[in-house]
Amino acid sequence: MAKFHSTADPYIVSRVRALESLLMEKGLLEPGMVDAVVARFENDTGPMLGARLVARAWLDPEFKRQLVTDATPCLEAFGLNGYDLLVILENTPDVHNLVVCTLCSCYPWQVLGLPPTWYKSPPYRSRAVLEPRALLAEMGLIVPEAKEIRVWDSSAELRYMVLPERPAGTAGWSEEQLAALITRDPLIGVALVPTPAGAGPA
Amino acid sequence: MAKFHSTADPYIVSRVRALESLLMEKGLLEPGMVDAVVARFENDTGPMLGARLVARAWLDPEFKRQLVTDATPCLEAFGLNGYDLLVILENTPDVHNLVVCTLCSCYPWQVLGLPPTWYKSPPYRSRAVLEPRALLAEMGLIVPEAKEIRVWDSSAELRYMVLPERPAGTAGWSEEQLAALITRDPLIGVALVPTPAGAGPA
Amino acid sequence: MNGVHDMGGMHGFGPVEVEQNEPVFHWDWERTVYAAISGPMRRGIFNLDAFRRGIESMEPVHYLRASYYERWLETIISNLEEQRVLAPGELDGRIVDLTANPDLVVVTGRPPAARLAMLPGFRRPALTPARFAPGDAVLARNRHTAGHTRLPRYIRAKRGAVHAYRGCMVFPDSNAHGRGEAPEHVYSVRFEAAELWGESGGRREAVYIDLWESYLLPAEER
Amino acid sequence: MNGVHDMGGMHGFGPVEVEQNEPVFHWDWERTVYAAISGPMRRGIFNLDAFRRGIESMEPVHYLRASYYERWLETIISNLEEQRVLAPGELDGRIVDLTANPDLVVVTGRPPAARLAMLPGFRRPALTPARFAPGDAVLARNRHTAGHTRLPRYIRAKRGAVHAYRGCMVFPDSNAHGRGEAPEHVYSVRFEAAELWGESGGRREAVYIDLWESYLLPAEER
Repeated sequence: MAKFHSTADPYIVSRVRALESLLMEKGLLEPGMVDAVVARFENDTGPMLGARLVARAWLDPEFKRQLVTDATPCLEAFGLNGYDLLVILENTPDVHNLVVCTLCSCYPWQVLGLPPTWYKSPPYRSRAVLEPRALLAEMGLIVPEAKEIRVWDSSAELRYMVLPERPAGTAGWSEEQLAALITRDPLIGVALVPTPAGAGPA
Repeated sequence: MAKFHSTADPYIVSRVRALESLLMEKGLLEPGMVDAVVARFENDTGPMLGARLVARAWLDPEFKRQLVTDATPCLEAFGLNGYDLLVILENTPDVHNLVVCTLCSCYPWQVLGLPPTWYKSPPYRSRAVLEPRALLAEMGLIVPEAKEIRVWDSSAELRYMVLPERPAGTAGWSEEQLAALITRDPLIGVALVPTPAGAGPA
Repeated sequence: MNGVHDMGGMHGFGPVEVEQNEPVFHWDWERTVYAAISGPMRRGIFNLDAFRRGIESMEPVHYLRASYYERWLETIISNLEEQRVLAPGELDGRIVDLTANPDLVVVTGRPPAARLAMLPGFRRPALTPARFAPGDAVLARNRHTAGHTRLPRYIRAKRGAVHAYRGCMVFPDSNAHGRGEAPEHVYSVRFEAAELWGESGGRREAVYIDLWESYLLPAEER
Repeated sequence: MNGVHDMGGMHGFGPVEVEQNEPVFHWDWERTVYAAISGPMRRGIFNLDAFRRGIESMEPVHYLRASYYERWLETIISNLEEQRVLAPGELDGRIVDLTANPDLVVVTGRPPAARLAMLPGFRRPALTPARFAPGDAVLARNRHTAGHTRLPRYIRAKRGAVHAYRGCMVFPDSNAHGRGEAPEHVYSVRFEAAELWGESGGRREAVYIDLWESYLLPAEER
């Protein structure tokens, strides 16, 4: 894992410290700004908003129709105003969607938080477009040959989030219960939302 | 220059020493074999044979015709027997030839000796096929826009050597005199054979 | 730029390695770097496209060895130096000063005047009608610029079909080099795996990618 | 294999740096590595295509950082280990032994029996007639194998014209993987720069490259 991993290399740390002090001196970074800027990711680390959008879409057909057509009003319903670059990709029995950014690491952080390191790593970026089925199998998701895989390469400022299929065993669940079941990986397209332990058929 | 350069890294040296001793133990390397194998390159480091082929071709039209058609008999005239993979590329007033190997570093060492480091480096390998004219200009050779550049990417076992144009100021020169004027770079295609200092018009 | 950052379709990087329970940041310096872009960007010192250009311009081995936030650090520094907000040697000088005196007190300065009146967001009014419509067959241009581009190599000279119109947006190939926003229509284009990868492409697989209008030609032209 | 070794057309590696009066070898260990391939190759332990495959299989950063003869060293070791001529850990063990005892006396052993009756050279008799002739319009296949190939990315799916027939030769894509020599006809094919690089290609520039028959299709097919 070390290969693509972060480091506390003293040279890097010294450069960052020097840069920070110069930016403050030049009025480009204010005291307390680092904590303020990163607070939302550190306090709200998971794909909270994404999970809530999906949970509501599973329960409310009209919300879902709106979400996959134009997500902007749906985001406003959850307090994220004026963001018109999110595109929701609906998984179906025939289509599985997968999100990548081959050129850098674009990611829908507005709804999923900051991306995990593997999403930003050369193995994921290089292979997702060339051999998505093999890559997903390696990551634990077998997509049947009969199902189409659509890979979305985030080359512009549009951001993509997958609307996964609702798992069996969740009939009658509330929006909050459903949202708690939804983790990050299915919203990128590298996993399914799991059927709850002990659930019978839907 | 350090970027693509050789190294005496102690770890590498220790691996080579261990490999050498294991190969000797297994009968795959004999004492004295290293000196014997590299002797020809260390004692005959320049593009000796290439220079002699070119000098003779400049003086003997029939030899040149044979050289550019099928170099094998010409090589035999200089003691290299049975090598039938060399192709000679004739520069003309209309065509300039350039040799590269983008995938590794294939090189006509039978006639030019071992390749220089720059030939094996990423800058040369990457740029020769995409922007040969700019690359050659950087290396000091301006190829006029009107002249076609043919880049030969040595992807198979064929090996390529350029037959450069004979410079002005060499009328009446002997084969030995001409051969001494011919250095490695014009035979790769990254330079011209220079007009001798003090020479008048041909 | 045909750089090592343009990774779509490469082999050889090995398996995807997942860190369980990964923290948002691994080190304090990563938090600082994350926050350091916002001041310069809000003041118009560099834009997001120039930020990406700076990352792509890293020496290839450095790029591949660097962690994600190391790349951010490099491009922040190189962009600030390009824009003369950092003088040559200023950063190294400060490293020396801080090493000699770790408790060096930094006086917080007043922000510089904004350089450019940067418009918010990426959408811009369209000045020309869109050339393509959903369903149109298109051919991605075979263009190998040494500058910044968002047209990856694996898409070039391939045929696809317009899936959706995305709006008119700032053009990175221009904006990254300080040559203006030059907005263009953007389209989501679908490319079949068999078109991109030939016999190596999977069955029932396709890539969707957002491409600016000048990256595209009608499929008839070639 | 779409690896970092496949460099044709890449940007970002900087200018060509020429070392004046470069020696044939810079260090003694390079001489040893140069000579070390001949014994194993003559005994059929690995062939030139497997040798190249071993280099291409290096981790990308390692490949880019390594000097030319470091790459040779890596592929010699990995090929000898693949072929069980070196046991797992044997090389590291010898490093330890030599560190402990630099004057370790090595007994020269007897050469092993040849593994394969390797035929000399690369040319082989043709079993089928050549499919193409000089002047034929051809299309390079768009094939992205994870294995060894001598069809570089920048040529794939491009149209060219056969310049010359080169003979029937051992096929690297097979031979590199121990799947036999599977000889094929080889052709020198000319590709115009405008075909390879579109508008970025130079005028009056062309690339000639030697391609095996199965890399090519008649230009009509697509």
